[in-house]
This record gives sequence, C-alpha cells and structure tokens, in this order.
Amino acid sequence: MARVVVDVMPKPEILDPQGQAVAKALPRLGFEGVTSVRQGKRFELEVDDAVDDATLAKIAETFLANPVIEDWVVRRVEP
Amino acid sequence: MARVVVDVMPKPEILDPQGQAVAKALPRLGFEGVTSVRQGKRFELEVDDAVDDATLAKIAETFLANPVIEDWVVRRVEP
Amino acid sequence: MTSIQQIDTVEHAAATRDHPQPYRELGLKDDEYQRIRDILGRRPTDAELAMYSVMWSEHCSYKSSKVHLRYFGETTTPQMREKMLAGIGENAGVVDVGDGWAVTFKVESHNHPSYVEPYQGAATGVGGIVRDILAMGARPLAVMDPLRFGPADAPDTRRVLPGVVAGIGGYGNCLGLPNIGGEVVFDPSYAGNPLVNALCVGAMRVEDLHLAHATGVGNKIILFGARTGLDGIGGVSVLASDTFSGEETGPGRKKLPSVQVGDPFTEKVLIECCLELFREGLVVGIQDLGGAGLSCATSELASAGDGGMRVELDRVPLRAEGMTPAEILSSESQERMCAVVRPSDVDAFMRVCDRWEVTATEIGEVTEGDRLVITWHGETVVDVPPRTVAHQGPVYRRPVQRPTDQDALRANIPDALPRPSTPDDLRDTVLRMAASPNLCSRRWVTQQYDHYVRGGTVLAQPADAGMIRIDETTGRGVAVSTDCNGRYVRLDPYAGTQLALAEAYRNVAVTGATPVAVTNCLNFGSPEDPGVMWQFEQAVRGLADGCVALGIPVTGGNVSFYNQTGSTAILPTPVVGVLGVIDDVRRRIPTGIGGQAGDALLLLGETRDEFGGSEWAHVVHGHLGGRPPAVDMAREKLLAEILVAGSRDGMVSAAHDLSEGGLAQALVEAVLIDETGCRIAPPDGVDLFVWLFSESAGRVLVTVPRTEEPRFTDMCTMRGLPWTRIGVVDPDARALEIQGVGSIGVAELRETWEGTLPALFD
Amino acid sequence: MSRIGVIIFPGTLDDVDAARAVRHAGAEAVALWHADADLRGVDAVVVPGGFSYGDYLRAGAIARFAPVMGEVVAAAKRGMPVLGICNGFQVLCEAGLLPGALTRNASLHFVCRDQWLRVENTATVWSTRFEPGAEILVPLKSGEGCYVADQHTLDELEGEGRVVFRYLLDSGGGTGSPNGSRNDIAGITDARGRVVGLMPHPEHAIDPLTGPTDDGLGLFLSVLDAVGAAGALAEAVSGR
Ligand SMILES: Nc1ncnc2c1ncn2[C@@H]1O[C@H](COP(=O)(O)OP(=O)(O)O)[C@@H](O)[C@H]1O
Ligand SMILES: [Mg+2]
Repeated sequence: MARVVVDVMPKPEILDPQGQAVAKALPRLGFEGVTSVRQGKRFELEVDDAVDDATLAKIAETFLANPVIEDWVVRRVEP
Repeated sequence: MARVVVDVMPKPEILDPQGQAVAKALPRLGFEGVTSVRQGKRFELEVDDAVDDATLAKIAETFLANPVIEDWVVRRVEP
Repeated sequence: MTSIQQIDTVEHAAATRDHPQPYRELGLKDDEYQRIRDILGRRPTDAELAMYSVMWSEHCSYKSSKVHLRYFGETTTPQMREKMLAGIGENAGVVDVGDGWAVTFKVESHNHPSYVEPYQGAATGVGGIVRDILAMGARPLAVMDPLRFGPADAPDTRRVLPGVVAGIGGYGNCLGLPNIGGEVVFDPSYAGNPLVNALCVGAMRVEDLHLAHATGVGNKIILFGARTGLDGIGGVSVLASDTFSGEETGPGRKKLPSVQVGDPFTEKVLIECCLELFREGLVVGIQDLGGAGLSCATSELASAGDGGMRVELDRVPLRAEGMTPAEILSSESQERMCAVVRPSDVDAFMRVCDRWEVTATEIGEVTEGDRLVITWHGETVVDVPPRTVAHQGPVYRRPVQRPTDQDALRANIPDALPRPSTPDDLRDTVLRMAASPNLCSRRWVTQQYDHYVRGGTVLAQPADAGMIRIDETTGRGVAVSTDCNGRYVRLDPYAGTQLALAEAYRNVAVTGATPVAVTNCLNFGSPEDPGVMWQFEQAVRGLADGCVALGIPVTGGNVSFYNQTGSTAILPTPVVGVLGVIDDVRRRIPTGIGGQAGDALLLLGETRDEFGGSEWAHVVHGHLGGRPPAVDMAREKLLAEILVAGSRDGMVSAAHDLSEGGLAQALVEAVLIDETGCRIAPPDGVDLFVWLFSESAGRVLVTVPRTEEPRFTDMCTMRGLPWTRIGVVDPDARALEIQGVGSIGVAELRETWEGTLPALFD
Repeated sequence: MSRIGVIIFPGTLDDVDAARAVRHAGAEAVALWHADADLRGVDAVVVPGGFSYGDYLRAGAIARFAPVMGEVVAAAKRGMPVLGICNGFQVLCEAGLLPGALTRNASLHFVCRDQWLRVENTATVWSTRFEPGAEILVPLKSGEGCYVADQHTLDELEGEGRVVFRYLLDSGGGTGSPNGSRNDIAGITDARGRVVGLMPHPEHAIDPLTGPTDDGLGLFLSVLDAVGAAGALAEAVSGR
C-alpha cells in the first residue's frame, strides 16, 4: 500500500475566481499582507504497490487534471 | 515574500462524495489498484515576510478551512 | 475493529442490571430512562438506549406538541377529508388532485444544523424532505425554501445566508428539482437561530401510493443507497467511550461532529432507482432514513406493520471502521432508504439497484410476533416492542401561560407613529420600503436556484405561488405557497397563524388554482417556556380553526422547538404551506400587470388603518406592537372563488396579492415584473398613507382587460366582494405614477428594489 | 421520421426537456444509456444538461469516459450532428470534440436567468434556421459556465467564425457575459459546423408557458433540416 498525493492547480494564465475571492476577503477580515492566493485541488490516494509511476501519471493527466486549464504534480508520500 | 501552502481535507469521518466519485470512476476508466481517494483543497498563498505563523494559522482555521468538517495543514515552502 | 465481546448484548444487559448508563448525556430524563427499564423488564443495552433516546427526543417523538397537534385531527371533518389519501401520521400528506393523480407535499425544518454549517445543513435539509416525498411512492417534482435570518446587515448573516442559499441551490440543482418559491425574512430574533425550512412536492398515480409498512411475514428488509458512516451520530458517541464493562481501553471516540455532508448525486440516482422499483412493483413498503437513521426506519416500519422484524445489523454496509451497533443505529448518514420486499422479488430488486449502481443489502426480514430483534454477529443487541420505540414515547402536557408582556405589547399600538403626508415624503417612503431587506427583490437568492429543470415550471419566483404542470397531456398542475409573518404571530398567535394561512391560501388563489390542502412547519422557542407553549397552542388552534373555515385539511407538518438564543425565543414562526390544483396550467394568472395599455387595475377587498406588526412600522420606526390586521376567512374564500372564476372565464389577465408593504409594494412589484408602467388614481378622500401602506388582509390587485371590466366588476358586486378601480396599465409611461405622490421611473424603481441584497452579500 | 438520440448519464437532469424539444420539433427522441456503446441508429445526438456523476471532480470529467461517449466521438468524426447543452457542452470539451474548457462562474455563484444571445454563425447544422445576427432569449443555468481557452484557440475560433452564440447584456445592447466567459462566448462549433456546444438551454425555450420564449426550437428545427435532407438523399441513393 502506498500513499500518493496529486496537487492540481489552475494554470497561471487562467483566471482563478476562487483564489481571488479569498484574496479579496482577507483584508476585510483584518488579515493584511497576503498578496496572492490561488486555489486548487488536492487528492490523497491509497494505491496498491503494484500501481507504478507511469499509471499514476496517466491517472493525473487524463483524469484528475484537465491539461487545458490545470497543472498537476504527483508525488508518493510516506504513509 | 514567502510562499505558503494550506492543504484542507475533509475529516476522515465525514463523507467525501467527491473523492468517492473519483474512486468509483477509476476502475471504469481501466485503472485498477486505487483503493481510496479523498479530495480536498490546496491553497497557495504569497505573503509578506511580516506575516507570522500565528496569523497564517488563524487564516487557515477561520477562513480557508471549515473546522466542523475539515482538517488543515499550513506549511511554508521554498519559493 | 471493535471485538464482538465488547458489545453489550441483551443477555449481558439482563445479567448486569445495575450497570450505570449515560442516559442523561443522551438527553433522557430519569423517569424516561426508568420507563424504558419498565418496558423491557431490564436495563436497555447500549444499542437499545441509543434507539430509545433518539426516538424519544422532542424532534422524533413530538412529546411536547402531540397533545396540541391532536386538535388538527379532531377538527378535520369527513368532508375536508374527502380528497385526502394519506394524512397526519404518514411521511407526508397525500391529496387526490383529479384525473387519477395524487400529489404529496411536506415542509421540514433544518434550523440548527444550518446554523452550525450553513451549506451542508441546508443541503441535507433539502435531501431529507425529498426522501420523505419519495417514500410516499411519488416522483419529487419541485422544492421550496422558507428561510429566516438575523438582521440583513449583521456580520453573522453574511456567514449564514450565502452558505444556506448555496447549499439549497447546490443540492436542489444537482438533484434536478426546480425551486419554485420560498421566503427570505430578516428579523433580529433569528440572529443566533436562523430558520431553514424546506418543502418538497411530488406526484404519483393514485394507485402507486406507498406507505411505510413492514407487512407480510417472510418479506425481506433491504437497505439501499449510501453507506452508513459516523455522521450525525452526535451524542451517541458517548456510548462508544463508555462500554458496558467500563474498560479504560475501550475504543473511545472523540465527540463527533453532528454535521452531515450531503451527496446530491447519490440522491438523484436513488430517486431514479426507487421510481423504477415502484414501477416494477417490487416494493411492499418503504421508508426513508432521516433523523434517527436506522433506529427510526426499523422501528417505524415494524411498528406500522403486522408482524415483528429481525435485523442483522452486521450486514449494514459501513463507511467507517469499528462502528458499534449503537452508532450504526443512530447514524444519520444521508441518501439511504429501507424497503420491504417479497422474497420472490429480491433478485429483481437487486438487478434494478445494480443498473443504477446503488448499493443494496438485505439486512433482515418481517417475522411472526411483535418484537423488533436486532442482532450483531449472531448475538441479540436489541429486543424491543417496536411501538414503544416509535409511537409510545413520553407525552408531556407542558405548562401553558400567556406571557406577561403580551398585554403591554398589544397596548403599544402604532397609531401615534409619525406618518408621511407630503407627496415627497410618500414617494420617499415607497422607495425606502421597496429597498428594505424584507421587501426588496429576492433575485440575489433565487438566481442561484434552477427553476427550469424538468420543463414543467409555469410560475416561480417572483410569482405569489410556484406552479408546476404535472400532466403534459391534460395540462393539470398544482400551485404551492408558504407564508408566515412572525411579527403578526407574536402580537396574536391565534390570528397571526390564521393570517399566515390566509396569505398562503390567497397566494395560491391569485394564480387561478383552487386551494385544497395545508401543511405546516411550526418553528417555536423552548417548549419548557410556558409562554412559548401558549404561543404554540394558540397557533395550532388558529390554524386548525382557519382550515375548518376554509374547508381544507391539514395533511401533515413538522414541529421545530428550541429555536432560541439563550432564553430569548425567536418570533413564533408557524410557516403554513397551501397546495392548490389547477385543471389546466395554460389558464394560470400571471403576477405582473402586463403591457396591455388601458387594462384596468382593480383593488379587491377593503383597506383599513392597520399597522400593527406592519413592515412600515418595522422599517421606519423599528416598532412592534398593537394588533395584527383583522382576518376574515369567509372573505378569503370568496376572494379565491372569484379569482378562480375570473381565470376560467378569461376575465383576469394578472393578479397579485397584497401583503407586507401593502398596496404600494404590490404596485412596485407588479410594474417591475413586466417592465411596464401604470397610472394610479386613488379614490377621493382616502388617506393616501393608509391606502398605500396598510397591510389589511384579504386584498388582491387584479388587471382586467378593458372588454371584461363590466362582466368582472358585476360578478364582484353581485357576490358582495368590495372592489375599487384604481388605475390603468400604461406601458409607455415606464413608470409607477400615483396621483398625489408623483411618478417613479421603472429604472429608478428597479435599481432601488434590486440593489439591496447584492450590496449586502456580493 | 428523423431520430435524435438523447444521452443519459447518471446525474443527467435535462434529458426529459431535451427529448421534449426534439418531439416539439417533429422528430423521435431516442434515449441513449451511458453504459451502452450503441447509438441505436440515430441521425443526431444531444448531450443534455445536468450534473453527470455529480460533477464533483470537474464538470464532464467522468462522463466523457462512458461507453456511449466512445460511439459519440466516432460518429462525430464521421460527421454526425452532435449538440452539447450545458453539462453536455462540458462533456464535449472534456472529450476533445470541442476546444477549451468551462470553469467556475466568475461570481462563484450558480446563475439561473433568462439570457439574451446573439447568433453569430448560422451555417452550423444546429443554427441554419436563425437569421444572421438574430437575438434570442433562452434560460442560462449553470455554476461552471465560464468559457476559457488559450489565446491561440480563441483567435482561431474567432478567425474561423466558430463562435456560434455570444452573450448579450440585453436585447439590442452590447455583448457581456454573466459568467466571465472569454470573448463573451456562449457557444462554439467544431471546424465542420456539425458539433456545437453551448452553455444556455435552448431546450427550455420551446414554449412560452414554461420558458421565456420558443426561440430555442430553432436549433432542433435546424438539425432536422440537415438530417432530413441527408436522410432523403440516402434513401434515394439506396433506392428505397
Ligand atoms: N405541525 C404538525 N401538524 C400536523 N402534523 C404534524 C405536525 N408535525 C408533525 N406532524 C405529523 O407527524 C408525523 C411525524 O412527523 P415527522 O417526524 O416530521 O415525519 P417523518 O418521520 O417523516 O420525519 C407526520 O405525519 C407529520 O405530518
Ligand atoms: Mg419520514
């Protein structure tokens, strides 16, 4: 059993209204000094040891992320 | 300037329909061996150096995460 | 994994009579716990204790309200009952609406969860009421959401309202149910205790009515839908940390959040799956799992059936590891249903579930005798008479006392409040009222709700009532409205509740539909407060007596107590829902006055100087006192008959009910809906302020085509309904022109009316 | 009679409405189940709105892998007319039949409203019944309706006239999007003008009783002209 994390973030050139909404709201709540916020997704997967890196890459690229609008990173983590 | 990542995940005992939908779909797409998926949010913040850890913790707890149903982790990362 | 030996069995309970149990933490009183011991002749097991405590809670047992709710049944005459196929006591009331169609509708509250977690609280509120409707055998067709919040500009309202609205939209939209109406009311009394009520309406062929009965010995009990997890088990987690042996090493759980997360996709699939099961005739009885989860479903099914029931709890598909029987029985995981199925149909049942990829598990069967027996890996953990759990909970006749401040409140009449009198002041008042949070456009909210899906929505926001078509061939449809002005109820709970009924009834009638049935959601403070109980008793009596006067029955409802912040209760808020039938939705009456130049505007009913509890007194003076407007049920009935006749004969081209904000507000809305204009000439000698802002009940603004005017007014005169011709439609004016007040352009009106909520919540 | 397929995924919601629109236009509506890799001989396909598989991951992300979608993609490559409405548009983008993607509305709120559109291209099989530049009023109801694509793709779409519908502020007013879409794009077509996707819901504008107008019927009548003619030709050639 292995634990895998896939981070999926909107591409820098794509508008990120959610991140912007957070960034705008923070000063109103009294939090100064946050200059930019981007919001993406985090997936935590548990996979059988038989699942290799190529398969994980494929899962991320074809399914968890949409390459038109998102970047992604796959990494195995310690359980 | 510092880069901060906040990972927000549904609490283990809370239903995660999103992760569940992904987990159910994978075998249909021909990907076997993924036994569990949980889906959360990832925030990437750029903050002034003046912003301290206590403030970051507060931002995460009161705003980025919903403590009733989510757990969160704040970490500073190399730029 | 919890080991089997740690589980508290019936056998073990019988042997350890004196083992102390945390019944108080579970909300049971000493005498209630003793009663359970008396019923069982021993101490309850953990699982039994979990079941009794949740089923005997106020929410499930109606222990404080039962003695009052009986009045509904006592006052319903056989004639009122004629069209009622199922009533109080079933999951939802069912009414025969003609052409072989039956319609079911019900409102339920999800107030407390929505305060803690607005999005999920509201979302699961919608999910729960939809399953109630589904459990009657009906296809859910539409939802509505009566809501109450604290002051519009309060910071906490900014947290609660957007979350609640997003949750209702998020769940309902994804479920594919049009949202056809609701309410948004702001009042300081709801600040720490918002009200989130959800209504669902569904339809079925009369012969498809399914009732929640576990009948037929040998029939199988099948649990299907989502897996069971630790959500919503709240207080029951104390049992897990306090196992019978008192072992320190027990797998104690930290107190779990009692918040549930909704999965509308699973529910959508569950709906389609259930409807296919009904169509195929594979269901003998069915029950939704809502509050109290399996405890409720198993005990209610068994208690309504003709035998007993045996359940193997270890078969329940779980989402979390190591759940105890008590936790499984109390879990409020969403999107689950429980069906009773003939053994010969089980395979077919499973095939349908497979097709929809719905998890379904046989967990037990209907047995001889009258016990509900639940086992866990072969050992008996529950052995109870099911009626004692589901229906024979404690009943309280709580002290009732008219609050001491009621007289002072009534004496504090609004007559001395300074009133506007110059044209400019009146014009300003029209605009100020139109922009006020309770009267301004609800678009910011309703724009987040899909009202088009299913293609049957004929009227939705901002119409007085929502209307959907249920039969595409004949055009038969239903209209629904919910209403309640908590300030009126506070001033006079009996009359105030009748005013709520009258308004919902009128709102249905102005669409051209005939009102046929009533449901309710009674939101009140603590039943342990005699003043609150007095309000409750008065409200129930007012509603029941009002229904008798109108000749339509209460078919169901819901009670929500303990709505208060500290010792301050909310305004008593008995939300009343009225269902109407229309044989052909093509003759529905729209709300906006339309663009036909020269059409006559008539005001039906009488206007009196009535400002007690009015919106004007609230907005301009922050005043609440005096008496609410007078209510006259006979007049409401006549008004409805005339509107329906007007619709049938094509005499009325638009109709809009007058309520909060009076005639002025009705005109503002009726003009803006169609982006049109009108010229209003108040009758000679009226007090303009009273005429424009009074909230006298029993009034409707109608538009009548020029050619129909004599026929329509003759009908009103003949039947004794007072009417006044107050002006004409003038689309070219693109303004609301009122003699003695001035002209307000449509653009200014729109900006005023629509700007408020976006400014507060965007 | 022409036969138009309406695809149903778990979570599809507007299939009843799409089928009703097809019938109003005078064709037979054929339900196509997501799990069956079979188009049952239909002449054209509508991928309707809803929340396929809950749309929890990303709108349309799971649906595009459904067995029926393989057939739709193959048929589209052969030139079969395909219309994606709302969630259907999202599915077609995810499936690569149309370029770009649909993301959260700029307001972050779901938006349900009557929306004016301008018909920019009347040469697709789904838009021949409209006058060039026609303004139509149809419902829009979506939470992820913000059309995005990289600049190159946008230039290509504009350059080739492949924007079929554009959002208008108002009838007679300028363009303006209710959800942040690039270039106020409401709907686009593939290079051949046979696959069209749009966020607004023409199938909910077929009868003023239940929709704002009957403007949406034009899409369904257009495709029937196309497949009707093609059908007649095929029949003539095969000598039936
Ligand atoms: N205020 C009320 N007026 C009339 N009937 C009520 C009222 N409150 C509850 N009931 C009826 O009591 C029964 C139990 O209510 P409830 O517990 O809300 O139903 P469910 O078990 O389906 O959630 C239902 O038939 C309901 O219609
Ligand atoms: Mg129920």
